[in-house]
Amino acid sequence: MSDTALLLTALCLPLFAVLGITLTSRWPNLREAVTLMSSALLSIAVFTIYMRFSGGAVFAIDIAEPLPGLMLRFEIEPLGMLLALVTSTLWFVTAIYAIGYMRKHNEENQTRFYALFAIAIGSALGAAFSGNLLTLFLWYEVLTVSTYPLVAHAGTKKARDGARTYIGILLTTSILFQLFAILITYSVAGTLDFSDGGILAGKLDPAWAGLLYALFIFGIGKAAVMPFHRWLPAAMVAPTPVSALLHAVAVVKVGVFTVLKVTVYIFGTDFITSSGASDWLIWFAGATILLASLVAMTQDNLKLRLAYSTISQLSYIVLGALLATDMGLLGGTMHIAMHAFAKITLFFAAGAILVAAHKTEISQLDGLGRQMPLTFVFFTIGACSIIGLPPFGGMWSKWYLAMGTLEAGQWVMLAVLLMSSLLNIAYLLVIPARAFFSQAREKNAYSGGEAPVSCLIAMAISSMMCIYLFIYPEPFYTLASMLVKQAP
Amino acid sequence: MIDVIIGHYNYWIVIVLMMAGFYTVISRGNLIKKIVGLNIFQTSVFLLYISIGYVSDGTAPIIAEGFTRYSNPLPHVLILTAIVVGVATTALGLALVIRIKEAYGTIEEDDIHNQDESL
Amino acid sequence: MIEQNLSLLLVVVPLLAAPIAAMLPNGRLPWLLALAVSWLCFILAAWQLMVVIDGDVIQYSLGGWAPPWGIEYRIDALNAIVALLVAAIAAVTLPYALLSIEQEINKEQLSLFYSVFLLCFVGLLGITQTGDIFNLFVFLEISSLSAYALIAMGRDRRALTAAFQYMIMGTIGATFFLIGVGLTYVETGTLNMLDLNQRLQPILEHRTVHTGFAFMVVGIALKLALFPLHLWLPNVYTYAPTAISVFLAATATKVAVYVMLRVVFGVFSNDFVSITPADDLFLLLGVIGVILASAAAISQHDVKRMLAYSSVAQISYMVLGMGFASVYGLTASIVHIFNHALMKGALFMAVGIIVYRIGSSRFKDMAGLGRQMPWTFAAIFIAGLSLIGVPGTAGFISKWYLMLAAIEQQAWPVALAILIGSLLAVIYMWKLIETLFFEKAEQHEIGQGVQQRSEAPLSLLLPLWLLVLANIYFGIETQVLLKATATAVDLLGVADYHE
Amino acid sequence: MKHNLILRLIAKYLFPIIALFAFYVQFHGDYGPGGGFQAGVILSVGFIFYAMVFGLKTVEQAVPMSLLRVLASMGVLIYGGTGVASMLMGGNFLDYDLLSQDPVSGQHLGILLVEAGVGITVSSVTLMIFYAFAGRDMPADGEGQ
Repeated sequence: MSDTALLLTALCLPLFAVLGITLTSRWPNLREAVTLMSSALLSIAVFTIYMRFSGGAVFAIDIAEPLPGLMLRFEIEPLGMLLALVTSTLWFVTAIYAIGYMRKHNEENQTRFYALFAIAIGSALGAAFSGNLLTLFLWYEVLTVSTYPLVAHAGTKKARDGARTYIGILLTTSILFQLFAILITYSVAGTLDFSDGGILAGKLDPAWAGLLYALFIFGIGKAAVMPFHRWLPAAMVAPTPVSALLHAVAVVKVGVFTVLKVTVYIFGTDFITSSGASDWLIWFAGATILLASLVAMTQDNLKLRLAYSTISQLSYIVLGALLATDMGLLGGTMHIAMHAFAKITLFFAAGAILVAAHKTEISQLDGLGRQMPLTFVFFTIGACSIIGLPPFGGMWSKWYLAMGTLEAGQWVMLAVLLMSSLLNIAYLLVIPARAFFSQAREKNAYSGGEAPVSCLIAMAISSMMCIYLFIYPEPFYTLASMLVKQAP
Repeated sequence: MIDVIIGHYNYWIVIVLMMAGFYTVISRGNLIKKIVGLNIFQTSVFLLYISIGYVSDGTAPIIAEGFTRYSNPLPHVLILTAIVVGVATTALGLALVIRIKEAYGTIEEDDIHNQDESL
Repeated sequence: MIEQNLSLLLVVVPLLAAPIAAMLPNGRLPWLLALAVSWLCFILAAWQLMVVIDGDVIQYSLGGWAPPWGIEYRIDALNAIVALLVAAIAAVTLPYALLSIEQEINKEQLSLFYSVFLLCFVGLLGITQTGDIFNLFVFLEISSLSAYALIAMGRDRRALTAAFQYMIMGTIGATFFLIGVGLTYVETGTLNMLDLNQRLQPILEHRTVHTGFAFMVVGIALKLALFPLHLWLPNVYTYAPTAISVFLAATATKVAVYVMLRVVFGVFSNDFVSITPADDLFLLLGVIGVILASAAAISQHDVKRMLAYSSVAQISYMVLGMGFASVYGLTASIVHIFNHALMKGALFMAVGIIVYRIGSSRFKDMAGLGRQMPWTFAAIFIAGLSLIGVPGTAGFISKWYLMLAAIEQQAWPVALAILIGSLLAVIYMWKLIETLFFEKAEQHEIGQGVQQRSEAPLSLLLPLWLLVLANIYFGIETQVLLKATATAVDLLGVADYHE
Repeated sequence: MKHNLILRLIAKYLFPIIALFAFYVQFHGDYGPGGGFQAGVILSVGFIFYAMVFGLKTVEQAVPMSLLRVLASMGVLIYGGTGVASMLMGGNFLDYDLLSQDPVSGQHLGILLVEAGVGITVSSVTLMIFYAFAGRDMPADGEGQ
């Protein structure tokens, strides 16, 4: 298959999946098979693309020209490759997980669920492979809109209110700030193509650069920089597979991915350092890291705690971008992958606890570890990776981020990172600790055993990946360093 | 000053008629009176056109021996069309008023409004 | 033979079809005739656009009288775009009209209905074709008068009062326009728009010219429902028969916007606008209109009414584009004329389908209907995205140009207003989407009329989806439209903006 | 009004005169003031006058609504048809020069046809409007009789 055809196949696969899922809606087994098949095929396709890409192949297609000089373009560069790899593999893992979860939980409208899920993955992939800011924005919005029904899946008042907050914040920020910023960029630079070293340098008054950059950072609501983070906890009303894949991986990662893209290919790291555009924004990222960790400690609901943890972790990546140093970018980029594998494990575990034991609050988990030992072991592995302990993948990204702060001379930020790691321990490790070492207080405690097998398999895969990535962080490290080399 | 007023007497007539018609349309609640006002309003414009087509000492624009100055026929032709449009509007308006009367039993704007409000 | 008379055939064919339709027996024949005519006109209009897209001009002298004495039909890219739009909308509305009109209108009135519909079509096409300003007035009144009659055929008795109110305001608008034409005629002695433009240039400072301009602009503003002259519009769109709401919402105000563009920039010229406060006034009213009308849309209880207020807001966008008086601004206006017709046509069609099924267009009656009517719901969803201006849809393209125009002139408050307008659109569209999809249907309270909560027949869905797909198509593949627009803007003589 | 002898007598004699005048205005239109619009209105005034004296039903028997609808349509078709005819002969729409061998008689023929169309349409439409208003049964509250 030619390079172009391969890229198009990868982009269209989720669409075919939607078609297949809709057509087979009457036969649930067949429908799930379609989902599994297409996610497996997608992973293979994306991996093939990666092999060719690392072999030096150039992938670029122009689909259409909606505005003169502004193409609907797909083009692969290291950062997008990384996001695509993470998204497609985790779709496969989540698909395994979702089958067990959705059936055990007796969810309604499962066809709609799987179909929209495929659309969301497709748009995340589209965003990853976008060749210019316009295309990226297009997929960014498609992703927002297509995940809305997933968040509101339950259809209850609570779900609808959550979904309204979700779509409200994401659309408001993207239209009011991000679109505005894109338009200003276009009218200043005359193009929106991603190019090494940025397109704004020398064309924009450095005094305005900070303002424009802020419009981007806050406009990309999916990166959840405070004060535009409220949508992420609100989205936790969704079924767990949605929270796991979309709100730990696809949606939020597209957010920080966009931040990195803008930093590297629109502004250019040199321009950001020389204009000081990010000087004051760093404080927002730092504050988000700490505040979100603190809020996470106060949450008793397991998913909410994970959500605030995600907010905090996302700002690590934003911080990496804002530092605009080689090490910072390297760390931030790698953290996309590392955090994804770790956080999805945690969400899987939370969902497993919900379907098996019907517990949602952390205070109810006492003693549950003895009933569901595997689940909590996986949870511990994920938590350790997030904290950044060896021998787990999360260590690498934290390491490079810390190096980045040193490189930039941001001592305060280094302190923030270390503080945050301590807070991570406090709010994450306490959960398995309670489950294993506390006694169940309730009389009729849960004694039903583990979650469905498919959930366990999914958790096993993702947690093993966390360890594997410590020993062999290969594709992600290579891609991240390719990105850094490109950014002069 | 007086020349300005008398010399442009056609404009004064037009303005007075126009304002009278416009005021009637706005201030009257009776739908028929509104149409009457509309007609006066339109008529003032017809007058405006006709008077600007007039040429001093000109005759009707018919080719005949001994006449060399004619009024400009074009505005007259235009206004003929405009009059037809006006007639059509009036007919349509009156037809609507009849149907409104049948549907509401009144042609007073306030009454109609009250009936719709209470719906 | 046909190509030579192209511009005229577009008017003559429906003009001759209208009386024939009136003579046909009530039934489906008049509809068939109207359908055939609208498709023929669509082909002709597309042909016409192809001829003029590169900047050529089709001139046609009626009766062989050379301009500026005779009436001239003068087609450039701008006319051709709008004519194509009108013909296209008619061509998709008529298949849709068959069932919905049979449900809403007495059988004895069917042939008259289609006859009047064709007359309205003639009027709108005539406005786009003519190069004579008085002829334009006549066509404007033909279209308006037939529109009043069509609106009054609505089922609700409030359709009558709506039509009456529209008639009063529309006639005042037309008369104002007529006064303006008279005053410029006094100054120039010509009615041909091109000739007017040339003769006006040396006398742009004359007070009579300014007065005439003011009268014309106010008159057209009434017709296009520029805020605050929009009061007639919500009632009209709410109570008119569904197919008429679709047709008028997609074409009538758009054609009025075309007239505004043509008069302001084609007849008077950009130089003139810059010495009058008209451009600032457009910006001011546009900003207020966008915000207030969108806000009003949010608080409506009837979907048709909500869409009507949304139309007022969208028209304000077009007026904003004129206020910028730059290449980007006018491009935005023209592209939005086209795109808004697509999205509003689709939305009114979709709501009409719901009305066809449940007999009501109030929010509370359509709760949960999205599950029974998934295709209609999906259409509303996509058209709604286009209305909001999400990338990948037609609405995005016009917003893009409008924003560029605002940024170019560093009109930050206007730019902000445009974005806030989009956000308000999110709110009111989401209100509809949530109602359709998540509300639980109330069983006890049902509207009168047919109560079949199931998907609509194909003949209603097909035209709807044609428009919906057009919304996506023109959001991705815009070359032809933008090329035609560029030619049109060029002919209107607006220079690039310089500080 | 049916018992008012003088009016009935005058009406009978006046009608042909009004009609004759209408035709005079109609056919004089291409040389002097006059034409289809005016003639059409005058002709319909004759009918309306007759209807006011002898009652609407009498006139409706002679000129029924259905006929008027056809006539009104035919008038427009005559007008449009003339234009199309000149177009088919290779000229522009309504270019009368080509309707006959020489331009002058062509102009004559053309304007005659067009004015005839206009006259027919105007008189029948005016009558239709009159029928629509006069023949309408108003709700029984004592008004509009």
